[in-house]
Formats: sequence, structure tokens, C-alpha cells
Amino acid sequence: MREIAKLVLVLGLICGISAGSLATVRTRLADRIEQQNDLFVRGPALELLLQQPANDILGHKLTIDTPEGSMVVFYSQESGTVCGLAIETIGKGGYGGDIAVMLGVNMESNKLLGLEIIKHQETPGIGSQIEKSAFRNQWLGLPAHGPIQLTNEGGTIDGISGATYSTKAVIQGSQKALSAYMNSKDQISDLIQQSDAADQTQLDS
Amino acid sequence: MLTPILVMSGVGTIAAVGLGIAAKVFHVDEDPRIQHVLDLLPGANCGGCGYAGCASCAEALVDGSAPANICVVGGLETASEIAGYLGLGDVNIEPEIAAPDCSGGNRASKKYIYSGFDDCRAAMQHYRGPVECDHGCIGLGTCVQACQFGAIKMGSEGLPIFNPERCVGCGECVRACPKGIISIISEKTKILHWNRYTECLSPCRQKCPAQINIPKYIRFIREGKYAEALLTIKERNPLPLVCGRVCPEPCALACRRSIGDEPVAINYLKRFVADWEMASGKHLPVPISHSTGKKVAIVGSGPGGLSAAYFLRRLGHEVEIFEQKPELGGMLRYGIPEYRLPKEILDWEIQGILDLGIKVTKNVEFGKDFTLELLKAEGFDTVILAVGAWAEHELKIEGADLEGVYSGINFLEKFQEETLPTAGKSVVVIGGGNTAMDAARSSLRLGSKKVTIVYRRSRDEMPANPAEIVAAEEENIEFAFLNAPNRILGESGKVTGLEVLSMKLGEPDKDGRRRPVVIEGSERVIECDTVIQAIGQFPDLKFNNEPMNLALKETRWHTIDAEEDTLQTNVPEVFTAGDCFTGPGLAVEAIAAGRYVARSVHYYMTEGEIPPIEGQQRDFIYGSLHDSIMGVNTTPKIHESVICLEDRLGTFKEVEGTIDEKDAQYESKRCLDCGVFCYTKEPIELKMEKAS
Amino acid sequence: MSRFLSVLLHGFWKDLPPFRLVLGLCPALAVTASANNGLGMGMSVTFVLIFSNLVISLLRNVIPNKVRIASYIVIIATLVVIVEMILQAYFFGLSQQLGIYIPLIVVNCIILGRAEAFASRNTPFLSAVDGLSIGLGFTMSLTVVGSIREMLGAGTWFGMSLASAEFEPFAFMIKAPGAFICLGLLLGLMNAFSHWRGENVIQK
Amino acid sequence: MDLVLLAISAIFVNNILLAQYLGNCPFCGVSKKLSTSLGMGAAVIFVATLASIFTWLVYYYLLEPLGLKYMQTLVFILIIASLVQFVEIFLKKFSKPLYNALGIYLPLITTNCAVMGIALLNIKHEFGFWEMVVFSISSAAGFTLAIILFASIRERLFISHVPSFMKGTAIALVTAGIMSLSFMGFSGMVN
Repeated sequence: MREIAKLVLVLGLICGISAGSLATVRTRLADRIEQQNDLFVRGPALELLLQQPANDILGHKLTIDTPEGSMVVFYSQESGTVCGLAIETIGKGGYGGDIAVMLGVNMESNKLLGLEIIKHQETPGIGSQIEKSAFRNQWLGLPAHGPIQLTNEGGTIDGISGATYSTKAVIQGSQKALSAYMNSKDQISDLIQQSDAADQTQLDS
Repeated sequence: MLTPILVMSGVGTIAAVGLGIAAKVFHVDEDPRIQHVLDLLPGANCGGCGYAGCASCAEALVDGSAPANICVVGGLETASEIAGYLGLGDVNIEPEIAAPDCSGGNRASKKYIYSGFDDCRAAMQHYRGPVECDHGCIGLGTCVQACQFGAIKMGSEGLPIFNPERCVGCGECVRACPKGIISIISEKTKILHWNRYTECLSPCRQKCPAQINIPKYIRFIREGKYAEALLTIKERNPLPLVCGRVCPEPCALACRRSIGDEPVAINYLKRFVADWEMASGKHLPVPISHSTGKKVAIVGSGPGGLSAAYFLRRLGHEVEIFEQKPELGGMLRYGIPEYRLPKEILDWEIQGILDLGIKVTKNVEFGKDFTLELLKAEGFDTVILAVGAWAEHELKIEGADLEGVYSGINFLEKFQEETLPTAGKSVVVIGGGNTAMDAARSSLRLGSKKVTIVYRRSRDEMPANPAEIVAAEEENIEFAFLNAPNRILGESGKVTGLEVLSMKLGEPDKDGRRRPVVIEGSERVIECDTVIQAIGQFPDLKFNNEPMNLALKETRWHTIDAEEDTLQTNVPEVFTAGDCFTGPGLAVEAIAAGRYVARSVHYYMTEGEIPPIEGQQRDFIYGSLHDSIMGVNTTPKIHESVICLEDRLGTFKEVEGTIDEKDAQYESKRCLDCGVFCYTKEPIELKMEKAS
Repeated sequence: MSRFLSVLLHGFWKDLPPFRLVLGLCPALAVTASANNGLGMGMSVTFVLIFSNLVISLLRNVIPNKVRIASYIVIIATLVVIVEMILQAYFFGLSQQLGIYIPLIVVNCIILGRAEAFASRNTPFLSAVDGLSIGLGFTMSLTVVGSIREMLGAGTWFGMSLASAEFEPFAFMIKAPGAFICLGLLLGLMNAFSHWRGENVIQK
Repeated sequence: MDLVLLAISAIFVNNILLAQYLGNCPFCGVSKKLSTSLGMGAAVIFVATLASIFTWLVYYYLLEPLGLKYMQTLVFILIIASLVQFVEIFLKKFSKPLYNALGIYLPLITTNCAVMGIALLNIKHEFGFWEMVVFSISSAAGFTLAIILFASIRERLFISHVPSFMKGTAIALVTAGIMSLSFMGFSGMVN
């Protein structure tokens, strides 16, 4: 029994200390990791969608609550007015797993600014064609009220032959982002104003 | 902050509790040493040892079924750590390396021509008919592929060449070779090995009692590697200087070259390398195994005793020799005269053996000064009796007690001890053995004018070495064949003559020897003042009775009775070897017996029982009907330089000299490098002509 | 002092991983598609090795045998996660490239192997030196393998373009078969070299 | 996704050994004899499946709710190490021959990146429970398949004419490369 007690004590202690030190490092680095993640994963997509340097946009980050879970939204401002939104969603059912997409929306014209693929694990050469601009450009200029559908379902998007799962996941993801935008437009505007006000107070003080 | 710590500690605690309980519930009683040995092993799990993994190897090591050096990756360091931990001392730790068993080369055709009836059945019945070698190397180099250590190369002759520095003794090549001509041997196995029928044994190697690998050392001589040649001899024979001088060369009788030519002068070559070592002034180092802590007492320091001491010492045992006489050497010293074997050479050779770390106690007699009980009390595990055959048969004839009558050994011994005032003017030696020859030739050198050898059979039946008889004849010793001594005549207590009866040879007895029959009324007297009886010897076993009561069994020839296959007597810890077991024999036979008994004693002391030698070669393996050697030019045999007759008489100068290096090279090239069924056809280019 | 030197140097030739110690093959194969990745992986492993050796050596008399491996591996895992976080925070691109192979440093046999073979038997200082030596040797090997594969497979070195536009890279080299074959041939070359030097190498 | 396709993909297309480079140390170490590689393969299937189930449960029911995803590596390896040690104790009691044959490779399963890799991939691919089970078993089976094929080749390789400096691990790796090349041929099989 003593032996078991010793085992438990030593292993438990080592585990505890390990966890403690990990948690410490984690709290120190969490923010920076988040920033880096935004910069490297979302940055390039944001720059393309909103046509502004990533560092300017990354500060404008919101989280909105929708019936389908929380979503991350970035916005761009030009001389105080909000002109573009970038909504990130997860498209379920890709061949290699879920596909993270980002949809750009022009709040003034209610037209789509485009679509970017943030993360996917599709088969190289087949499913990965969703990254190609020829495919993605089909989103450009579409009306924001949707719906986004494949041509054979009455929509405007041409699917990629041989990559049905991947195409469907992307469409599903972008449709989700659109409905979130349509349903939470007001919520987004409120949030932007709040954060602007917060920024202002920070600047003033 | 607290959550992660609690979660991790929780998982850790559950894991530890689980493991702890599992260890208790599924506890297996295991020798704790297994784990330790496992830690000592390198953990390569390579399977080179033959076990399924390091864990099973460790188990085998602990239960003793595997030797400490089994791991081929760990090498000697690991082996000694394991041996040290398991308390094996350093037993069994010896590098083992692979060696080829086929000398290959430009071989003779494997079938031999049968020149009898043109009939297959007849040919088959005669000896074994045409035979094909089933040993020879095929030469495609599977062993080279099998070796993971790059230790084998294919030589230009299509035979594998082994690099001992790279070989780790893993045995993959042995397993790969379909012909079984590669063996893994250590120095120890070399000593413990005896010829087997399954091996490729050249005729000379089969005939040599000591089983020296003769073609191998001749090959080394040819290549100029004299040290290697000598060490090859010393694997089997610790007394090459002695044997190079006194051995009657049974091997040369079997030499295949003698079928169409003179045999190779094997002994001259042996003497050449032995003398080469002595001329260098230093004894070549021979490997000695790690100490086993076992002690052996050897009674007697003749060739048998010395050889047993040498091999047991090399096997790592502690050896002490007990000698009754003031000097070591037994018959070599007291029986062989100076002109055949100079004492300084014998001294040098014996010193080399003793320098291996053998203790010596001189001037002590077994049964009188020390007993078996005393030896046991002093911690000796075994005793080897190598007391020789010193007692002599004496003629029960009239006048045998007169002054001037000696026995042969007694005469030679007295001379050696320098207690013999002088030999007579005219000497008669009775007997036809080597002792008789030695006594006769020694008397001549002591100043006798006339020496006669009286022998009751003819010259052909004389048991002495033919070379000795020839030398005696050269020295003008008279031979009275077919004469039997009848009585010794004397005047005032001194010998004046020997009355002999003429004999004729009768019908052969059951041994095939024709018994001499007395011719009635043929008495004649040979005038002489000294009579030396040399009619036979037997072991002096008086220690067997009072006061020790050893109760050793004796045969009816008064030799010690022992198991023929082990040389163990009826007293388990007492072994025997040499003349006291076989009756008077050759020095080389005693040397062979010394190694044989060393093997038995080694196994007896380390393993408790002596394993039989499987398929031990006892009889000559007849390769085939072999009445000619084809494609071999005849070349004359080299002859040793012999000093002239004038120099021989009156002095004890050594009669025969050593051959020089050039002659040794020439002679070594005459060797055909035989296997059982093959020989090298015109093998070695004779670049160096004898005349040049 | 000589012991220190021998411990310091053995990782560069005598026990050079993964060639001499045939350990740590997975990262050597998986992340060496470019020299940069090889270097990054090597540095990460070196970091973990030094500290894991140090900590394990300090604790070597405290840890009971039954949980030895578990404890060692927890220590190693902690260090690896720290490295993973540092990489994410400061070398994000690299951390994405190395991906799943960073957490797999935990099970890199080199680290546990050194812990078992060296750190559990030696003083903390020597163990740390051993970690440094083996780690740098590993980094060196990985960088070399990475360089070869990158040059042949993509025509670049550390991302710099080396070849002219006509050069059609062997895409095969940066895929799995190329990794195996490249490593195998390098190992063969090393063996040839050590044979030539007369060393007796035993490859397990 | 169809479970059968997932299995085929894990065994052939994305073979954990030949395409994902995981588990190479035991691959080179134990694959000299067919018998040992069979034992190793079986042990890996067993440990990998068990470990995957444990780690999956711990991840989704403990770490994710508590927001401790970053502790994943630490917890997983602890679970795997304990599991392996448990299997070792168990085998020693109930199957001595297998224990002896696997020898020191049992602890090495701990450091077999295949086991850990499968556990991590389960999370990365966000598999459900049954997907996870199928993926784990088939990935480990892919490992076993590769190691058995490879051992068979190496048994022959042992007596073939190989330049001395390429002997052993060197030629083994090149052979593995060729095997990997042939496994690439499966890549069109599932889509």
C-alpha cells in the first residue's frame, strides 16, 4: 500500500506541477497566440476581401451570437463609416472534414465582396480546387439576401466536378454566413458602435 | 489556474492508482535479477543471440542456459558486466570468431581413379569407391551477404576471408553456410575440440596423435608467417621444440605426397618454427582465459603432465605440478639423451610453459611426501596422475645381480644425474626399443669401444623408431638379431660376458607377430663388461598401496585403469594421462593425452560432467582408393644436416641440425594442402629452387 | 574534463541521430521537406532535449520505477507543449508547417531514449550537455536532409530559389517515398564513410 | 462519411507508416523477422484502439468543457504511457511468450508515434465516436500491414546481394521508400 501511495504522490505531483507551469505559460502567451493566429490565418483573407492592411482590420473584431453558434466578424471602416464586413463560418461536410470560409459583405450595397477559404483538408488536386479564384469569384457581387445555390439546384454557382462534398461544404458555410448577416445586421451595427465608443473613450483617457 | 492543476493531478493519480493496483493484482513472481540483466543488455532486440528478444535472452542468462557472452551487440564489456552481476566470475567470456574450415584452392578433381576391375560394384566395395567431397566451399559468398558486420570478404581463390577484428561471433555466417564449413570458435573451443568424422581432416591431421592442424601451419610457413604457424602448433602441442626433435612423425606416414613421392618433412618444418621462436629469445604470448578459481594438481612433469598443465592453465584454471625428481621433464629429461634433445632446449621450452603461471613443487613423492587427502585439503578440485612408466621389467636369468648389469632407464637416468662413473669398454644392450637404442648410442658417446644390441627377433620387428635404428647402424653399433639372452657370466662379482641362444621365427601368433623359437644347442658368449637390460617398462604405482590406500584400479599390465573416453579413474576426482595409462608410448601421444585429460578435467570442474565427443574420429578416414597423385611433379624431400660420425662419438653434441629458412620455404611448398578427398594439384609454384 | 568533452562531442558523429542511433526517424522523414522545417524541428527538439535531460536527471532518484516512463513522458510532454506555444506565438508560420509533428516530439524516441540511457544515470550538468550535443547533431542531420530534399524537390534552399526556371524539380523528393529513399541513401553513404574509416558500426 | 471508405482510406491511401511517416522507429527495429513484426502489429492495434477511445472520451468530456484543449498533448501521452505499462504488466502475467518476444518494444510502443499520432488525428479530424473507433483500428491495421509486408521483404533482403554499406537500416529505408511509392498508387482509390 505504501508503494502505491508513493506512486500516486510522485505522479500526481509531477502532473500537477506540469499542469501549473503549462497554465502559467498559456496565460502569458494566449493573447499573442490569438493575434498571430488572426494575422496569419485570417489576415490574408481579410486583406483580399476588405482591401485594407490586415493590421488595421484585426483590431475590428466582433463575436456575434446566432442560433447556429457564435461567429467571428471583422469590419473595415473608411473615414468613420463601416463599409465592409467579413464573416467567418464553418462549412460542415467537406470530404476531409470541415471547411472554414470567410464571406465578405458590403454593408452599403448589400452585395457580396467575395469568398475566401481559411482552412480545409480536402484532397490535393481535387477538393482543393475550392481555393482557386475561378471557383471563388462566383460569389463576387451576389446579392446579400441569397440564397446561394448550385446551378442544378436553381442557383448560380457551378460546382467542381469530382469534388461534390467540398463544393457543398463551401456553399453551406457561405449560406450560413449570409443568413447570420441578414438576421443579425442590427446586432452587428450595435456592436460596432459600442466598440467604436469604447475605442473613443480609450483614446480620450 | 487551479482547474488544470486539479485535472492533471487527477488523471495522474488515477493512472498511478491503476498501475499500482495492476502491478499488485497481476503480480508475477520473477527473479529480480532478470530485470537487472535486461538493463545491462544493450536492448537492440536484434535476435542475434537466437532468443526472441532481449527479455527472453535475459531470462535465459539468469537461469544459466545462455553463456554470459551471448549478446552479439554488447560485446565483451556487456558480457563481463553480466558475468560479474550473475557471479559467474569471468567464465565463458571469450571472444568467439568465425573461421573457415576449407582451404580450397586449385583442388584436385574430386573423384579418384580406381585401377582395379572395371566394375562399379568392385570400385564401391574397395574402400569407399569414388567419393565426392561434401565439405568444400562453393564459393558464391552467401556468408559475405549474411554478415552484417562486414567481416567477410570473398578472396581471389573463391574462398571467404574473415576479418577477426570485425567479427563479433554472431554466427550468421555459420547459419548461412549450407556446407557447414564455417565454425565459431574461441581459444577455449580450440583447446577443447577433438577431430570428428564430419570434419574435413587431411590424412596427416588424422594421424597426428595430438591432432595438430598440419596443413594450416605449413601454409603459414609458406606465407612466412612463422608466429602464426607456431601458434597453430601450440593450439595442440605445447612442446614443439621437443617434438620437432624426437617425434617419429606418424603424420608423415600418412602424407598423401608419399604415394608418388617422398613425404613432406613435416617434423623438420615444425622444428624450424620452434627453433625460430627460440632464436628470437622470447616466448610468443598465448592467450589465457580468465581465471575460473578451480585448482588442479598434476603429479608428474613428463610430456603428459606438462601438456595437461599447459592446457588447463590456458583454460583458466590454477595448476600446480608436483615432481618427484629435482628437475622437470620426466622421460624427456631422464630418458632421452642429450645428443637427441639438448637439456638447455628442454629447459627453455618448459620455462615457457611455467611462465603462463604454473606453480611447481619439486622433490616430492606422491604417497610419501604428500597424499590425495592433503591435496584435497589444500583446495585442489582434481588430481591428474601423469607419473609415466618408470618401473622396468627385468630378466629372470642367472647373473642378473652382478656388478655391471643395469636396467635401461636406470642407466640413462644415472647418466643424466651424472652419477654414472663410466660405461664399460664393451657393452651389450638387451632389447629392441627406443630405450635400448638410447642406451646403446649413449654408451658409445661415453667411450665404449664396442656396443652390441641383442634382440630376439629380426630387424623388422624392432619397435624402435626406424630413424633411431638407422642412426645406430651408422654409428657402427652391432646388432645381434634373433638372439635371446640365456645367462650373464661373471667373475668375482663383475660381468664378463653374456651367453645367448640363437632363435628362429616360428608361426605367427594371433597378433600376427612371428614368435621366436629357440634353436637348441646354439649357445654362444658375447664378451662384455656391461649389460644393459632394456626390455620394457611399466608404471610404478607403489603409491597406490601403503600408506594412502588410494584403491585405484589397475590393469593386468600394471597400468592405471581409467575410462578410455574421459581418462577418469575409479576415484572421481583423480584423472590420469600418458604412459601410466597406456604403457610406454611416444612423447606426442602423452602430449595428446595431456590435452585430452585437460578437456575432461575442465568439464568435470566447470560443468560437473564430461560430455562425450560426438562422432569422434578414431580410425583413419579412407578418402578413396588413392594409388596415384595426378598432376604433381616429384620433388626431393629436404634433409636435415647431420654432424659427422667423428663428432658424434665421445660427445653429446646434438646430431641433427635445424633446416634453414630457404629449405623450410622449399619444403613447405611441397605440401599438397590436402582435405579428406582432395589435394592441391601442383599447388604451389616453386619459385625458389633448392639449388639457387 | 575529457568526459565533458566526449559527452559534448558524441552527438556529432559517434551517436549522431538519426543516422547512428537509429532513433527519431519519424520527424527526420516527415518534416524534412524543406531545410527550414528541418532546422526548426531540430531546434525544438534540442530545446526539449536539454531541459528534459536536466529535469529528469534532477529527479532521477525520486521517481519510482513503476511510474518511471509515465513520469518522464509527462515531463517531456510539458516541455513540448511549452515549445508548441512559443512557436505559435513567435514563429507561427513554422508551427503551421510542422503541424502535428510538434506534439509528436513527445514520442520522439530520441528524447525518451536519452532520458533512459543517459539522464537517468548521470549528473544534471552532464545530462544537459548530452541533450545539447544530441540535439545539435539531430538539428544538423535534419537540416542536411531537409536541404537535399528541398533542393532536389523544389529547387530552392531555405526558400531561396537556386535553379533556373527550366529546372523541373523532382516533386517525388518532397513526398513520402523521397523521404525514405533520401534518408536510406544518406545512411548508406555514412556507413560507407565509416567503413572506409575502419569503424565497426552496428546498426540495430 | 462512409465508415468503409474511412477504413480503406486509413489502411491504404493514407497509410500511417508510409504516407504519414508515423511509427518508423519500431518499423525499422522490429521488422527483421516476420514473427516479431506480427506480434508488434497486434500489440499496436490493441494499444492504439484502446488509447484512442480513452483519449477521445477524455478530450470531449473533460478537456473541451473545461477549456483545457491546450493540455491535450500532456493528457494523451499520460494515458498512453499508463495504458502501455498496464498492457506490459498484463502480458507478463498471461502471455509470457508474447511478452518475451516483444521484449523492450513494449515500452517503445509508448514512444511509437503511430499510437499518439492516431489519437491526435482523431481530434484533428473531429471524428465522432464510431468514426474514431474505425479510424483507429484501421490506421493501426495499416501499420500492421506495412510492417508485415516489410518484414517479409527484409527476410529475403537479408540473404540478397546488397553492397555492404547499404546493409541493415539503409537498404530497409530505401525499400520502405519503394513500398511507399507503390502505396501512392492507392491514392485514386477513394474519392
